[in-house]
Amino acid sequence: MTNKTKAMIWAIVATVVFIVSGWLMLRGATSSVTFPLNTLSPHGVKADYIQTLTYWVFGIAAVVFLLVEVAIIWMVVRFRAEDSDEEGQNEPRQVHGITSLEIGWTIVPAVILAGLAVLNVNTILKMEDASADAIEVEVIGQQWWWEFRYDTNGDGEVDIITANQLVMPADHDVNLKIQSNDVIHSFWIPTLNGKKDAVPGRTHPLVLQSYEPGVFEGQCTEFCGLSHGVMRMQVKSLPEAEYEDWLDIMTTNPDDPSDADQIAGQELFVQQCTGCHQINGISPGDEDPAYTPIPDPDYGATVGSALSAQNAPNLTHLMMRDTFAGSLLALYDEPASPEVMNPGIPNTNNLKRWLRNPEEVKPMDPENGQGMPNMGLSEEQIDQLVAYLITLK
Amino acid sequence: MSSTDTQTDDSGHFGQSVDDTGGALQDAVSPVDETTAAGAPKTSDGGADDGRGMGHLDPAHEHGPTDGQYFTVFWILLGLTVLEVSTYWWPDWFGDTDAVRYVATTVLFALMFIKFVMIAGIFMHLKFDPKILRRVFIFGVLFALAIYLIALSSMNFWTDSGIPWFNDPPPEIVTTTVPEGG
Amino acid sequence: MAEVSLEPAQDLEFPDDPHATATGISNPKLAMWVYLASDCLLFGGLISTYMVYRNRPGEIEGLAGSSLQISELFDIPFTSMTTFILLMSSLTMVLSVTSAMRGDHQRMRLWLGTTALLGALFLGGQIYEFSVFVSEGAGFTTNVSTSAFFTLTGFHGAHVFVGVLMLLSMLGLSFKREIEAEGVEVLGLFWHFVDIVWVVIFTVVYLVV
Amino acid sequence: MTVVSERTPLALPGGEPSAQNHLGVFTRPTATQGWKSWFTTVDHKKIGIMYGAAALFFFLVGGLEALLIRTQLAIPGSDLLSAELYNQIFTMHAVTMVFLVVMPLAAAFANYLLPLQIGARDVAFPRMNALSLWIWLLGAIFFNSSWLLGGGADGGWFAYAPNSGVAFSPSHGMDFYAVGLLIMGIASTVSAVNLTVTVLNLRTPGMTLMRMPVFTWMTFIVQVLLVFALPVITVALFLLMFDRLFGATFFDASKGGDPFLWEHLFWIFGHPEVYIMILPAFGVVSEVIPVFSRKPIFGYPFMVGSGIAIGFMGWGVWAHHMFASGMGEISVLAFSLATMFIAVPTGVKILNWCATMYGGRLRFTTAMLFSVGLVAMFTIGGLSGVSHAVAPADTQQTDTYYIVAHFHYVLFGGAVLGLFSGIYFWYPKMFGMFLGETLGKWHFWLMMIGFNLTFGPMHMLGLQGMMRRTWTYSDGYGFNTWNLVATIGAFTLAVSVTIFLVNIWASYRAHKRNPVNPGPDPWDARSLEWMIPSPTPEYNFDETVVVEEFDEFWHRKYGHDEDGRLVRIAPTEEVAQHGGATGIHLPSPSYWPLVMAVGFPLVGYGLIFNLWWALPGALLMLVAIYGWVMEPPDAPSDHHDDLEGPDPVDSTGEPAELTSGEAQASAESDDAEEADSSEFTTEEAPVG
Repeated sequence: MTNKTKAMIWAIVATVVFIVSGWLMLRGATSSVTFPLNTLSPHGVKADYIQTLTYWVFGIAAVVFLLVEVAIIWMVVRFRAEDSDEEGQNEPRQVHGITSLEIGWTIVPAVILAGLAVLNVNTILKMEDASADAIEVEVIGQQWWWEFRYDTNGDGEVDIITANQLVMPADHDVNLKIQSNDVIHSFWIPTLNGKKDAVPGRTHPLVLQSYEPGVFEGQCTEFCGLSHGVMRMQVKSLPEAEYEDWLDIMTTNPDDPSDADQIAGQELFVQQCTGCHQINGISPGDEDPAYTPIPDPDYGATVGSALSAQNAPNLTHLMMRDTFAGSLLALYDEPASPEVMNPGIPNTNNLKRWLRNPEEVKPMDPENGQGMPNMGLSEEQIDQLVAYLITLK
Repeated sequence: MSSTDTQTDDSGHFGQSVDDTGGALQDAVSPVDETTAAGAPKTSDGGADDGRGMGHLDPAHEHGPTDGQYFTVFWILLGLTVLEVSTYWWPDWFGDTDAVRYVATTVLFALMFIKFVMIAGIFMHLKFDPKILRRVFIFGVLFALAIYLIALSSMNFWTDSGIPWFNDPPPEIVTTTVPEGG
Repeated sequence: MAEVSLEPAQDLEFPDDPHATATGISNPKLAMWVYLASDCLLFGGLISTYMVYRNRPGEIEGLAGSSLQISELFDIPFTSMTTFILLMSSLTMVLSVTSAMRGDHQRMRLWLGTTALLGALFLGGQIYEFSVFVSEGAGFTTNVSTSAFFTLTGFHGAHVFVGVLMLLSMLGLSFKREIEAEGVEVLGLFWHFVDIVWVVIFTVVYLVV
Repeated sequence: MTVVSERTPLALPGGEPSAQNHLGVFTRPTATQGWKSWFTTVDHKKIGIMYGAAALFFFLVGGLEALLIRTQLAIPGSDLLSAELYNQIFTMHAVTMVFLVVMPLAAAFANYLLPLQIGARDVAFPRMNALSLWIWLLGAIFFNSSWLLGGGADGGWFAYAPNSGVAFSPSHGMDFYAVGLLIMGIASTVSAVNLTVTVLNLRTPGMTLMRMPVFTWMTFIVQVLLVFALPVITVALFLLMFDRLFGATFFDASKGGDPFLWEHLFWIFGHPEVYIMILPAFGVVSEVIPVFSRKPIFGYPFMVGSGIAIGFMGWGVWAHHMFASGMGEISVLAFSLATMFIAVPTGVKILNWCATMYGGRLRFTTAMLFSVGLVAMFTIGGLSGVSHAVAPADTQQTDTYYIVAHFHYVLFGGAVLGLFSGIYFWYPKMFGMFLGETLGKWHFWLMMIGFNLTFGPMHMLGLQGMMRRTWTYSDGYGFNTWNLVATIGAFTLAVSVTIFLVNIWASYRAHKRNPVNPGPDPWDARSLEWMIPSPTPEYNFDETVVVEEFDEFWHRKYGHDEDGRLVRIAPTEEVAQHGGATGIHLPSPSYWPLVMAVGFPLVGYGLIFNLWWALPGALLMLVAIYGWVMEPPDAPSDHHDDLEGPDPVDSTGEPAELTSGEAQASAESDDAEEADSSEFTTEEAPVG
């Protein structure tokens, strides 16, 4: 069998193998159930823009890949020197260059890229604009968790401060004002939009929009130190009506602690936790703590928190969220679902495990002002605290 | 003794190469390349080859500027510097308006450029040395200028360096009305 | 038959023998110019850092640290004096190069010494100016504007200091043994470059408001 | 400037003849053999070999770090490495592989081959060449000593600003990063200036710029990139060092510092840096493929032009690393378009290599296998690069494992495969023995399998959202299978590298048993370094080769018949030089490069720990500089007109016999007064 036919067979086999394996890999890759952080399963209009652009680029790249790789495989087999022929036998023709051909394969890729550039440019321009009635949410990253601040009545004052879970109405544009309190982080919800860095000292816009209600996972993607890998966030997109209910609940006081454990838990919280964590209306050393609906935006600074970012999660409506500790641990035994509040039973042992020794769950460096120190609480204190924390709805 | 100064800017203009072959089968040694009588093979490289075997170098060197000329250049430079320094007092003399400030800045940059060229050209002999030195230095200067201007503009240095800061109100979003159906 | 030429391909011991080089320029001279081109990038970076930071403390409220901008403290008459000195040192440098070319040893040493003196004077002026700034509360770590200024002028000062060292070494060596006229010229290139950078710094940092 | 050509040093004041009383404090060392000679050598070949050996050692160190990373990520939630240790290991892996493996390996080939390929005897400044080697090596050791002194750098290889500051990474790791890279930056700048001048000035007669081999062109472009890129990172590193060690606030946002300044300064250097790493490998492949296809490189002007285009456009694209960083829309637009079009020259290169192979008679030696491997793998890397040149797609892909896959396909699949191809190709020329072909093929195929197993799946991991630089991942994200596959691939790579080491050892042993000299031209190659015996004699060329056209050596061996087919016109033995020239005067070794280089790490330790350490360092450097300046030009014992017959340049200053043909007009320029001791002489009798 001559080199020519062998080469043809190799080329065909290679093409088939490449196409089949590529299709197999992509086929299972677009479900966002098995891959919560999937970039190939858009659930929002912005992610759709990116998807169309990406598929165009992948398509052209796949074609070029096939052409070049199969050509290489074909040539390698076709022009292999026979071991038999001596020097001087069928020596190759000394071709120095065919200028027209070379100019050709300079122009053709340039033209293809120019075509892509048109699609690229108008996608870029489409990414930034938002509808006039978009809701503004301040997203503030700090070492190893995300904070969200809402100004519901547009009076310039922050009305809601929550963490780990951004709640927004479905099918409605949300303008995020992304900032950072310490190092550079990056806010990324793969199924809704690309990522945007949170840079200290700057405010960056990002527009999120989801077609229907759902819970969408996200992850910090700019290296930010020890717990970069577990600095996660979720976006819970609710139907319009339920979103309004959520806003009302978040701007009213949680109900006061009733039984003995809860009250003891509250006292313990006032003594130990208010140095960093804020519960609206409670300040360190309060005799009879009373809730107020409006949070203090600079709480960390006012109480001189030991954190380098001077900001710890606001726990006023802790149990309205589905996760805590940078969305690492679940607050309920039911998975997060697009409900105003998770219907499941609170998952107390996660809370207990965290309170027992936070550094064992998440690598942190409290001595350097990064992350939650081990408060050295006894089991009984932990139970009281957890009993109190569960009431914060 | 001028050499055949076929300038091929060695930083990219590759059109004219010695064995530029059109047809597929034309062999390597193209007819273009013959050795000129002057002993130095006619080269088409960066034109910097005139010194090659040309005997001693830079015939232009004999008549570098004389000491007297250097003094005059120095006095010019001194005059320009005095003029530059005077711009500090322009706001007091001509009124502290923006117009005066813009004129002063443009004059300053113009004088800076002139002094730069004069020192580089005359004091540093760039005018009299082979062209490759001029090309190397100018390439470096323009390179630095271009890169840092791009970097500064992408750090929105020109618009207003009032970067939205901690407690500045965040910049308003360019809101285009998305059609309802969108 | 292998083409043979007695022409030494490279005169390695005296590589700066130009007629042996392909571009007709001696190695040290070409090397100095390539170095100067790369130094443009270094000073370009430092100048851009200064321009980004120079009036940031005053412009942006709510910043920790003092809101003093270095440009408030400039004493233009004094700095223009040091600029004249550096300009004069450029002239004396050129004169020493031409006298070196003529082989006139005496004047070369005279001008080399004057250039070194003027360089040292410039440095003295800078150090005095810095001490005035520090006394007025604009230290290196005060804020972003002052540290950017001190880094930029500090780097330039370091280049001047190395230049003065080289001038003095060239002066010393000229007593002990022959120095190449070429060596003086390459040193002159470095010195003029340092002067050019000061021309740019003086305008951009001090004068442009 | 009249004097230069006569090169008469200035007469002493008294007007007496200029006696050559050099001030040499010490006499120069003379040893050119034995282990001591390696520390004082200024021979570009020894320096190249040392660069190569050190780079391969650090390749093992970097490879070990890579294995640790992959073992930690083999299974979800593993606690083999703590987060802190993992951050240090992945940063050190990146910096080691970039600055301590790929750049020095390219420097090894550049130092060894550049002078040979342009027909020179050595680089323009031999002692400066040794200095850059020693500064780099001591800088590398200094940087790695951070492991023993409080932990390695932990800010990632691009150490974004506030996180690399002293507030957020208080350990000394980042200080070693800043000072270490400064020291290595000085070494690279010094060698870049040196090699740029060498290429421009020391080309053999007739070797115009457009007749230089493609490897020399690519290395020349790399040196120009280095000359302009390193000062930018020097500024950035100084700012970082001032921030960390001297309390400045350049990047402290609360005091007005701007993290974007670091990002811009770093990436202005960062992107040309990645072209600095890939172009030498492109050069090697452009040398290897023509030789084993027995065809000239296809479209030499286009190959050189595309190299220059890559080098030049590389400066306009740096902010594609910052698409998601939040700089304005216009910058994103501009840099995205510029980045897209940098794929064109790379595409030209790939297609030209394919066209070179087309119609050739391909011999698949290991070197050729590695080169074809580069062409195949780099295509994948280039295409995955284009896929995130478009900014919106990049906002999904940046900082995920898709980017890790991309740059490993271009760096490992590109630079490392190319440089391995170079090692197998030039090994006979450097060491006078072949590397085993069978073991070589095992090494190649295992490396290809391991490479694709490791980095192929990372494309899928990245698209499924696995972020970069995370010390672990949780279950339920769908990352488990592909991470396990990648770890298996990593260990296959480790096996292939072991086979490479075994190959070196085995071929050394085999050579010792029956030494077979590969001769000047084992592969029937095309460029000048194959005209001289191997291992290359110290003085490189017996007599200067005058070059008439591109691929001079090939055209002296082969002509071609009317329809362009190859026809042998002269046997290699006759064309090649046979060595044995004597009395060619070479620059003598010198202590001072090593002495000066030792000062750098001392100053480094002083800056980081206690400033007093910097004093001996600075003193050492000062003493070395003055020792260097006042060093006599050559070794004392080597007074030149000793053994061989009459000095070719007789007393009247006229050369004994004008050369035929090339009237080099050397008579005129060589009217130096009587040959003083340091006059360069070529002793060989003119060949009739």
